[in-house]
Amino acid sequence: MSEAYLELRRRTAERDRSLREKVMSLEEAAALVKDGDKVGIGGSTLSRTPMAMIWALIRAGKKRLSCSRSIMSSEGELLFGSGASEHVLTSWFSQGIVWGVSKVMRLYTESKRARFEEWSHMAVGMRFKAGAMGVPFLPMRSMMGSGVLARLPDARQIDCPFTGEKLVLVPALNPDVALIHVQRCDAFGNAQMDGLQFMDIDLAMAANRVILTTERIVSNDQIRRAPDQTKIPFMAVDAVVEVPFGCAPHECYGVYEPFFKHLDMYAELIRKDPAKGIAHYLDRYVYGPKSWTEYLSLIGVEEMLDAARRGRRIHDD
Amino acid sequence: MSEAYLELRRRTAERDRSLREKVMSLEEAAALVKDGDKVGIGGSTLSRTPMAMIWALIRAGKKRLSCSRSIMSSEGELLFGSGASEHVLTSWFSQGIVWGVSKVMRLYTESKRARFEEWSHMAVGMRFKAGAMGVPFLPMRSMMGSGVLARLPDARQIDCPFTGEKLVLVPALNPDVALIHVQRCDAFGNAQMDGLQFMDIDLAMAANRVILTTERIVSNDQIRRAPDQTKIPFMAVDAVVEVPFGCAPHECYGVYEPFFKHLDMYAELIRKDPAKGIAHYLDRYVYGPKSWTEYLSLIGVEEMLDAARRGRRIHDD
Amino acid sequence: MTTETMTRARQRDYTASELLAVMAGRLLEDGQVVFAGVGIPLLAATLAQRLHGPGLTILFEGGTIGAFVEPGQLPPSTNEQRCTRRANMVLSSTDVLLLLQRGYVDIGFMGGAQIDQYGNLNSSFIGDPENPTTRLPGTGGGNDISSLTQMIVAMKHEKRRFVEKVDFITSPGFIRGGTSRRDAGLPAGGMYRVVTDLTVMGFDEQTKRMKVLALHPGVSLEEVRDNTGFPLLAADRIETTEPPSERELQVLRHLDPDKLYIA
Amino acid sequence: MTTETMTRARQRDYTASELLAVMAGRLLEDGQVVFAGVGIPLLAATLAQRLHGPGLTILFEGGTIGAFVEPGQLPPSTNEQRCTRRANMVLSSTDVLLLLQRGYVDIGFMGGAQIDQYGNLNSSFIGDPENPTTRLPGTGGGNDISSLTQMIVAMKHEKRRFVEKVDFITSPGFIRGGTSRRDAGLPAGGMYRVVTDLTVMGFDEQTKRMKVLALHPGVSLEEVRDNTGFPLLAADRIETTEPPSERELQVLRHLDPDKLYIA
Repeated sequence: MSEAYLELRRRTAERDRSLREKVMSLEEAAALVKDGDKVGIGGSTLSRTPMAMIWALIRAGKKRLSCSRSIMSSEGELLFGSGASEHVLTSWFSQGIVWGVSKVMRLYTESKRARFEEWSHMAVGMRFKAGAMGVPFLPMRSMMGSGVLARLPDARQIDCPFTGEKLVLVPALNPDVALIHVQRCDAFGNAQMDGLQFMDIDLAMAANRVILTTERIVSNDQIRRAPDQTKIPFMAVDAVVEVPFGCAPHECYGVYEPFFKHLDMYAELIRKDPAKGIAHYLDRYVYGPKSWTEYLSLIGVEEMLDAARRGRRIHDD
Repeated sequence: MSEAYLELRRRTAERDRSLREKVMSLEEAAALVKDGDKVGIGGSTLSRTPMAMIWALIRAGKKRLSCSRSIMSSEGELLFGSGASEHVLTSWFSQGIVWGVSKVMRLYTESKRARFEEWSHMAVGMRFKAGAMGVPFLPMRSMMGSGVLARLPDARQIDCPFTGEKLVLVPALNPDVALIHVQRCDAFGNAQMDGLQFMDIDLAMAANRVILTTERIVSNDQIRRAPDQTKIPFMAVDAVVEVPFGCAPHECYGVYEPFFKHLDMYAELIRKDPAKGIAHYLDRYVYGPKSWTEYLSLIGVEEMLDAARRGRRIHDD
Repeated sequence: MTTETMTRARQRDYTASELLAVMAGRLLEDGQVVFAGVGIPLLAATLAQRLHGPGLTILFEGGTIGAFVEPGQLPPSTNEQRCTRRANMVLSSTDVLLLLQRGYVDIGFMGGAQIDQYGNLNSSFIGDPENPTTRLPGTGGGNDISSLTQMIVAMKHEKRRFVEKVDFITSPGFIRGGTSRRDAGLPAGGMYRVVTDLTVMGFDEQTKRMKVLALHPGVSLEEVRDNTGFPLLAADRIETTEPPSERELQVLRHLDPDKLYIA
Repeated sequence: MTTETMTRARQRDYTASELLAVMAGRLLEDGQVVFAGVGIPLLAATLAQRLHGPGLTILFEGGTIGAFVEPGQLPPSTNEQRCTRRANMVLSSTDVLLLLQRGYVDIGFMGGAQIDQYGNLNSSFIGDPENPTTRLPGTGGGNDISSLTQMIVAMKHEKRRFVEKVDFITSPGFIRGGTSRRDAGLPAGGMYRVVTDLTVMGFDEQTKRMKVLALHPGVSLEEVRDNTGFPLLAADRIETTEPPSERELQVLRHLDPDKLYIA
């Protein structure tokens, strides 16, 4: 009756949750992810996407990753296009409204080479939250009467035992691993996030393993001077990787905005021919460079400086 | 079937949630609370207790307030002793472990002049959280097999429809009004809280009305420079009262620590004779002074300075 | 309105998108709490804030309360930092969606790819969902918003978008009309207005079918019906909207100088 | 042990509370995540941190992860700012309790007013709960902690506190023994150790009844049984604990110079 709960606890209990340093390289962190893993991805659309870690997973040749995220953007297309993933669970999947409906998403889902499992945005959030809370489900009041709910065998409708009204119960989602990018954390993994947090805190607590990438590693002393700014505790974190511009070409709140020129170039590339376009992009920007730094060099210093200039002025007034 | 939900929504819909100034006096704010109201109290034990607001409610002669709080301390005794409340819902109720079991709590509950409804600490949190989320209940995994659960007709045990395991469902708690004290907020009620937050955010969102007291009112511009530090949004707030030292003799994180001498004096007073002690204390410190400032003067500048000195050094290293 | 005046009115100096944004923005009232989607809704809500609703509170799905988006700095979705410009609060996306469920939001304000006579929206599949012609990006928060609050939908008026029955209900309107929305478990909210570049529509109180309330200058009921794939009801007295003013167009163009959303 | 050595050992230069704090602190291991209650648990966990567990993570119910409480600045409950001293993270009290449910905590560490042979704790009512002789302060997080993780309980060894059946189960141990805890819906956690000023006890694997594992210096099994209100099991080989060292007492007294908890 309680096997699933005991298994969840076992997986947490066996992690080394002590106060210890866990700084490693992108490649070492990628080795923590196994083929077939359920991978929860932090951020949303173009924001705080753990792009460097996704890039490293694709380069490491991962297969059959089952990926979940509040809203998927181009990182989902790279996962499909590279063959690293054939299944995403999200509420919305396209590069972004300004670029029209993504051609790569359409190519893969319409040809059934990959599956796009659609839940409402709040439902994705409730599933991570249930996972974070250690309960098997949470109740909610949307999705009823829609085609979305009708296509989800994992959700259940009930009559509330207290009020008799109709409710939807969504099951906990506990990814095998969560990938989360933050502005700063210490070597133990105490993560402080500025600005929009999306579902990252619940995702981190729901996952059975957390890989943090960070713009910069700060001292534990700095963390302790503002402990109420810590959003993910060290004991939930299994790897820390310092990757400046780790979300490029997406944004990192307060540090850099999206690299719009690069994103326009990417959109144009896949618009003409999604299959060839994504293959070309992967060759040039993911498989080609020797390192994340070389990838950034390909995007170019001019775009980096421009994105950073825009990113840092968010609260200039 | 959904009357309770529609009623909850109606009460929120009819509040003026526009961006408007709502600064008023303690007395004006007290007038927003009706006899018999369910009152949710922010903070916990000796921390960020909205003492000035409770003091104002007692002075205003409120009756039959049904009060809920994560953990009740001396403010609960003042509510009992003054006759403002005959029912508290909490997980723990005593002045604090260092002063032994509270004599006033014992006097009122053992004589059945007042009721102390005991839920586990997490259950209180889940009840506020369900209220904040707009769902009728939340599931949890404690309280089972205990006498605590056995005495709570409002909680239900179920077999999980997903896993078959036993779970407890606790019902949403939506107080008529929440009293919350913060370090700073603007005139609209955008509240920023430092340090320990207890259950205050869920409580604020669960309540049908929120009265904020604050150490100081800051400009809306200051709030907007760090919008990720806002913990309670203006649209959930119905009154803002500026009350420096508004938690005295309890503490306000980072501003002042508890007034230990005063609390020792209070403990001594009620230890000898709880009925007379609390009556004496109420006369001298609640009914006696003309204003909160005069109340603080009675406690004395020396204790104020000492509490503030201790309070401000929390992250000195 | 004579043919002559109609022709004159159509010789307009604004695009269909601009007309849509202006007309949609007018539907919002000062002091309301509006949950706005990206694109025209974000733009129209910001326009309303600048023109007649300084106390209009805009919520974005990414987790923003009370933002004032900067002219020329429109975000590419509701999840980027531009959405938090001069915001009163930034919170998690789950928490901002829960405000809908808790009842804090007056109006949900969205665009739509396909809508039917009961206001159901489809942004998931064109064709058979099991074998779609086009896989669309999906619900995002659309389903949550339309399930939990009063809705204003802003979209281009085209026959292929206004269909008798959507291929898939992504975001429920009144479902099959009558009490079917409530019966499905959605006692709160529902469609309030659909605004297009031709008309402003509401819904019949009983049948919950779409109904023309007002026409934009120079537009006839016939033209609206010609561009709609189902029989439209019409109010007994159909109003004519005021054309976009100089000021409205000026502020709108100032907000979106790159024509990101008003192309 | 002869009567003579026993007498010598009892001529100790530490109080019962100090002995309890030292013995309790020794049960914690470096690297563990410990959810500590106020009083002796808070003190003993901080002592362990300073003596042998620099990587011991202490959680407090008020919402603190990884605190290092300052000597002489002990908090009056786990909800004051003193609890957050040099903490790694401060979070809501609901969220810190949820860490227990999610399985992040190795040990729950509490005091107790009354305990029975199955490790059930009572901190709610002395006498009939409907008509109590004494209304105690209640569960606080105690019920959640004992329901969701492995427990160490530290308390004074007195007959009135160690009773056959508690007047009220505030915080469940093994309930009625055997599989009754699991059957009640609590598959995880359970009583691990009860440490007193006389002894360290565990629980029988099958019956889940309390069992003496070790005696403090100069204490006999008979003395423990005399101070216990129910038949105690005893391990086949009962260990004798090392007396508190100079260093342990020195650090302990440095932590609580005002004898707030070690009076």
